[in-house]
Amino acid sequence: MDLAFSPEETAFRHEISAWIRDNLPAGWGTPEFKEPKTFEERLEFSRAWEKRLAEAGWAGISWPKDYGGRGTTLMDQIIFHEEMAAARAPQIFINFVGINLAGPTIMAHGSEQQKKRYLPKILDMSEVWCQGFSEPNAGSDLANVQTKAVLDGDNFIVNGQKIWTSFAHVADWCLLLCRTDSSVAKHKGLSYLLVDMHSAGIEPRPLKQITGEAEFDEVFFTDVRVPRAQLLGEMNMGWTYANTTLANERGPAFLAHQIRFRNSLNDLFDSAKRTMRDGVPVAEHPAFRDRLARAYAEVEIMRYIGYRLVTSILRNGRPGVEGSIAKLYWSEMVRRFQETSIAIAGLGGMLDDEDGFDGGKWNRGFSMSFAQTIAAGSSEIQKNIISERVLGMPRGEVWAPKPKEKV
Amino acid sequence: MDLAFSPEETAFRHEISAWIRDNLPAGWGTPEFKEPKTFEERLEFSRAWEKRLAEAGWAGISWPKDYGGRGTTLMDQIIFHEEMAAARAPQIFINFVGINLAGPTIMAHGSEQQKKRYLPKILDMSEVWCQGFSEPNAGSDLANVQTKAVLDGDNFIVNGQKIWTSFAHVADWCLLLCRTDSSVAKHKGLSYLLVDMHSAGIEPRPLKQITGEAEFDEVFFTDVRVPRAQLLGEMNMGWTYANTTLANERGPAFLAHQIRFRNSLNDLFDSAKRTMRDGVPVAEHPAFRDRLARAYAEVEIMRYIGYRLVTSILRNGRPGVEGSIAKLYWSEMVRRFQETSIAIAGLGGMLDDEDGFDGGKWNRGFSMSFAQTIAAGSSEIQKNIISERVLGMPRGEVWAPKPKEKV
Amino acid sequence: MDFDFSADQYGLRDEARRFLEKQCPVSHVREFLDDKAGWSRDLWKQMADLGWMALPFPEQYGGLGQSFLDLVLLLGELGRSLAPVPFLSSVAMAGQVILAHGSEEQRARLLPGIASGDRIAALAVSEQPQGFGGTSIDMHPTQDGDTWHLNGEKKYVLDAPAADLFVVAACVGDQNRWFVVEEGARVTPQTTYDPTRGAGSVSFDDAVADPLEAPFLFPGLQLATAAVCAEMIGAAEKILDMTVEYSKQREQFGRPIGSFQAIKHKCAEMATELEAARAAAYYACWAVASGAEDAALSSHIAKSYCSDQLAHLAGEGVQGHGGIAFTWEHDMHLYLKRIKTAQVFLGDGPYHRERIARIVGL
Amino acid sequence: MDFDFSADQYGLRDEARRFLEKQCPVSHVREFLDDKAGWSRDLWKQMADLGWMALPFPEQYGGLGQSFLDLVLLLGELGRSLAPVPFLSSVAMAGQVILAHGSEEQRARLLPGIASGDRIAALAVSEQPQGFGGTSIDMHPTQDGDTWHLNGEKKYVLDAPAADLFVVAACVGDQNRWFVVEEGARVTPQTTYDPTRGAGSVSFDDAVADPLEAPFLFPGLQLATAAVCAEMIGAAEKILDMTVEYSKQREQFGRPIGSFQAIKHKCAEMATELEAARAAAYYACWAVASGAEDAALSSHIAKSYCSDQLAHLAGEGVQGHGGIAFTWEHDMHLYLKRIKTAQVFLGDGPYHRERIARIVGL
Repeated sequence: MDLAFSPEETAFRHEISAWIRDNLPAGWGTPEFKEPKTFEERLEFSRAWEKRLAEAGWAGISWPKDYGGRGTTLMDQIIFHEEMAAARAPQIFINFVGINLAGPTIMAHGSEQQKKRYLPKILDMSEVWCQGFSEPNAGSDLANVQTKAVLDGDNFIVNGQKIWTSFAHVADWCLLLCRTDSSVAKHKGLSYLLVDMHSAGIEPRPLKQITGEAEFDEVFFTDVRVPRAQLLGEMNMGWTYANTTLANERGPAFLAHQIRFRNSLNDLFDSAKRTMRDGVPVAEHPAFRDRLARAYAEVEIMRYIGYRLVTSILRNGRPGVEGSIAKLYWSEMVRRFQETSIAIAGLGGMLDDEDGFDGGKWNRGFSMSFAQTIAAGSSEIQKNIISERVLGMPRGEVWAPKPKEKV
Repeated sequence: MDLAFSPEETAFRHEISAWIRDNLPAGWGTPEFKEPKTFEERLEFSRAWEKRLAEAGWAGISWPKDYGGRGTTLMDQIIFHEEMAAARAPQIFINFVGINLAGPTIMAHGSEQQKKRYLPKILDMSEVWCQGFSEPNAGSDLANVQTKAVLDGDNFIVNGQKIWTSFAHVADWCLLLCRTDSSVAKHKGLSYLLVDMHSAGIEPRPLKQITGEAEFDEVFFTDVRVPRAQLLGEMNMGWTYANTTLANERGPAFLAHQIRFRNSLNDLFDSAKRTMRDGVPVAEHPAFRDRLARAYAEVEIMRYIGYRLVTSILRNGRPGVEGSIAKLYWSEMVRRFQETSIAIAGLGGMLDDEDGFDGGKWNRGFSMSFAQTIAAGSSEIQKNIISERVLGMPRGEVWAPKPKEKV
Repeated sequence: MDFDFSADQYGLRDEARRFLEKQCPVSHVREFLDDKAGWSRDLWKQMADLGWMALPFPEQYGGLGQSFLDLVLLLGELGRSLAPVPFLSSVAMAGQVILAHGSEEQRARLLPGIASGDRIAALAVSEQPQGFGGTSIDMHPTQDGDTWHLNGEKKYVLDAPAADLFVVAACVGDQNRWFVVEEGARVTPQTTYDPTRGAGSVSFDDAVADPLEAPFLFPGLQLATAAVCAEMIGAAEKILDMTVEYSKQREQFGRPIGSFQAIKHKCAEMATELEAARAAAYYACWAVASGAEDAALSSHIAKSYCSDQLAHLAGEGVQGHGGIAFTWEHDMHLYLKRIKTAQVFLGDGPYHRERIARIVGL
Repeated sequence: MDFDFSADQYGLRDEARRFLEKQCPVSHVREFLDDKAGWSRDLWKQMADLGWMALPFPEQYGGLGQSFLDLVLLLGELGRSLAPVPFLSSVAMAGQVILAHGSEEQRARLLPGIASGDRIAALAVSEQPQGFGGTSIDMHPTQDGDTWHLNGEKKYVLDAPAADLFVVAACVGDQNRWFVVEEGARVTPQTTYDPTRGAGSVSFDDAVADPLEAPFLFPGLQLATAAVCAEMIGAAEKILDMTVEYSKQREQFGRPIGSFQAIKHKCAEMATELEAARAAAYYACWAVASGAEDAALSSHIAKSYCSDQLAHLAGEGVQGHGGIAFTWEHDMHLYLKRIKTAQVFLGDGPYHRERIARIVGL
């Protein structure tokens, strides 16, 4: 057990931190900086920023050089995330799916030809990805995906509907989970297709969410032709591959999430120090002080849990089922954190946007926090997985994937 | 809606409060009073006190005069409980089962002959009752009772084992739930027998519990003969009648429980005021003040819930399924309350008995609090009942009694 | 001992529910979501025709001579339907404060307009995002002969954009009391987190302010607090109903999700929180309406419990719905925001528990 | 980055588990339940033969030259088996304080006996039921030439009945520091809530006290705190194991209760609390052992989380077992009492969170 960083890692840390300092978007972090407001503004802003990162070679630090990556270590990747967060640099946004979900899945299961074709274009920002997982009737029961892909000569013909697809209307490609065999148990008939989002028959529609904004799309597929060569890996192995995607969502990015929350926590502490209640700052008020300290402890523990996940990947080559424990921990933690933050907004939380406390950011954070315990496997699903796969308790219910399907 | 008491009720309140003041055991409530310590001492003490109450006619206030009661109202009964608690008089102990469980069940389902035979002797303390419900394999699944009663001429022959039976080794009678038909669905083959505890073949054994004391017994029945006339009500109606017993456990006695907790809360407040932490009394310390106020609110809300239960009984003649909500509320509240109390004992809670904080009473309270969420229908069982019977959600599980069996 | 509503009161509730389901479906509520100052004047007029605003006021002030208790279930129905009208503010809060604290002259002057629905009153108390009542009120009226003037700004004033007159908490010496401002208040409508209702800041620049006769915030503030709780109960009941109903319809893994214990037990816990909140809110309503000894205590108990437990219930309602509750089209988020806003309005949980602690001598 | 134990460390854990399952079944633990001053000298001797007490001490003091980190999993096994020996007190708390704070002479004098198991040391800090550290320490030694004397009483001293020498926190000027009392301490064994371990009060009547060289409570107190957390993890793991195992065996309604979501989700939540507690405890152990910058902070984080979350876990374990856990014969209550006692020992949750708040500048 040694949590210290090596001299090489520390040198890399200095290199990346200097680069970030010198390359942040002009004015970023100053009070004068005009933050992008609408989703479209955020897209445009993040495209420029992520392009700059990509050009400097920071997009795929731990990806092999053959696929356009830097070819160094997972630790360097983590250090990059840490320094980005420490500098409060703009978060990876438009390229998030490509780098964190689609890329690693293609790397794990794609053919050499597919890796060479797709991975470099993720890293150089020439192609944006989205992911087609959830459907209206495949939420908790993800294996119930109904979007059909039927082979017709050298093409699949795809029909169906996806929901909660980020970036669908700007993406070039979609990592699409669809049904290729309806005659077998539902999780056994799924495949992954790499779908050109510019194909005829694809219609993304913005989905207005709880905050009034539309960060997600619904996507309708009508007789979309997808060349057979766009099948990822083997036919009907989609469920297994999907677990890779989900596991990656809980891998190194976990520590990036952690630092993001630490930044939010620091912002909340600042608000708590300058907001008065009963003659003392809220940070010192009995109603909040213990609660804020508890939030700090919980966010730090998320870091420790992240280190254990990383160690497990370094030792075993992949994250284990404990990823579900980590997901449950942090998503429930986020809910508590956002409950605390909106409580600190107090009556200010009655108002929103420019009229709100801290510009309504805690309102948005509170509203969005429900996504954490619902999306990417709800807390109920995680508890099923933990009880059955980690603790070996009897199924008795049909909610979670069967233990024997475990990957 | 009117929660005020009538002049007659207020007059009764004065009468009972004066009587209690004049009749408390000598020295009770003074620092010199030597409280009974062992279970046997408590039995002896309570027998004398409850006898005095009985002789004064306070034992069955709302029971009909024909059965030895005072024949007045449920409200008078409640006022009696309130004044007993307000005076911190010794709680009903040895006669608890007779007055609160066996008596009302016999009153509801017994023959006229049975009522005349048993009820007056409960009230005049000449016969003590216990109750035989739980078995090692019939806990949450109470309908799984395996103790068998087989008709042999004019007698039932009883064989089996009960657990968690209070007062079994001093009781004269047992309200026994047993199986009289094994050929039907398990809850359809149960009957209630009134069993003479002095019969041959009954062996109570003290069951040492979490506190190291033995407040309960296991009871073994071996070829016990019970005259057929001791069947309560109809054959195979035991499950329905048992619900009466359980409902009574959550009826008027609910308000007595509430006041008992208010007394405990006051004791806890006293401790919190005289124990210092960081230079201030614990009652004013940020770590505890909000928590104590919350406990106060929760205990008061239990009173309001009790009033709603009583109103429901007064309007409809019986408590409704909302009794399960009340049970869940108060048992979980007790758990939180005892968590708070042991927290206030602090390091003092490391020690117990004479060496403990407040003589170890909060340790015992904490240990015993788990009984609340487990006994008389665990919290899990209550949630099944609430979701299925109150909210009408689909069964899907076999845990709770079927909705159609509802009484 | 009768801790339940009368047949007449339940009758009014049923009538109100039928009326609101017809006249105020959520589609009607949604017409006003994007309008900071918008509210349903149509619905208001119909409610006035039904006599709802007149209900709790004595006949000599144009009322129907019923009591505050007759409002309780009606407020619940307005919460359940998210009705975009200033009933809570005007009738159940400001109107009740005037009734409880006003002189005969003040009542006769102010209440008939409120009881007819022609004038709308709002309650203005807070100035800061944190803290409530007591020393958090820092508006000090100035006296000029018999005339008082107010200066400064009140914030987080519910229904301010709809209001014609304001009942304002201000501090004279070391005593907070109520003032009525009929003219000269400048309202800035603001974007609300709960988009179904309006709120804003109200500033006074030497506005003439008429002090209500009884020189305390209590019992008026207790009545207003109990009224907020009563409204919250209706919204919370609807959340539970929606969640149970959805769980019966929504199938995953080939079964209604309401057949899974994870969902069933969540709903059972919500039902238990709701029943406790109901008992607390109704008890407080009775206690403040009848001037019971524990009126103040019970209003703090009710609001502290409703604030924190019903907010918890609302969150569980969202979780019970899953992703669908996260869409703007689904109504769940409107209820979530309604409850979250009510949670902090007129004092949050910690505020009310501190009051409890003081009253019980901790 | 390697946040896991080594193969050797896991090897020692496995060996310890096998040894303790054989030599310290619960039936052995139960032999001492009714004896205030009792503990297993037999087991202690066998552990000494295995070299466990020598493990974390440098060779020049009779140790095996391993580190505090090598103790972590071993402490867990002692927690898991409820071993009735003063290992935590003597080796992982008092011994580590002497190692961290003592002068060369003090170490050479005191540690060999501790490392061999011949002498048993205990840590004496608290004097009051509430509050911890800081101003709660009100014992002020007097100085007479080069000799210090202690007067007064320390309470809640774990393993006091077994101890030969005491490492005592006392206050000089405005600084708390450690003193060693080898003779003249008067121990009163007391009835403990957790009957598997001894505790008592220790009073001093002009007892000669040797001040450890480094004049602060830290880092010694952090080491002791991290050690308590490490031991709690083992007990909590056992609770989860027992609960899962019982749920698979126990049938109600014709099915193992572990097939019901109510029980499965309870166990999943316990597993999640346990993993977070483990991460926090192990991180703190690493940080204090290696003198990391966030050593103090991480020990407060670990103890605050372990205190409150593992106590919650223990309660859920009881609930998961139902009535059987309520019997004296079943072992569950011993674990519950172990965790509840550890919850308040060396500072409860609120104490450690207040320390966090101060360190992070709230």
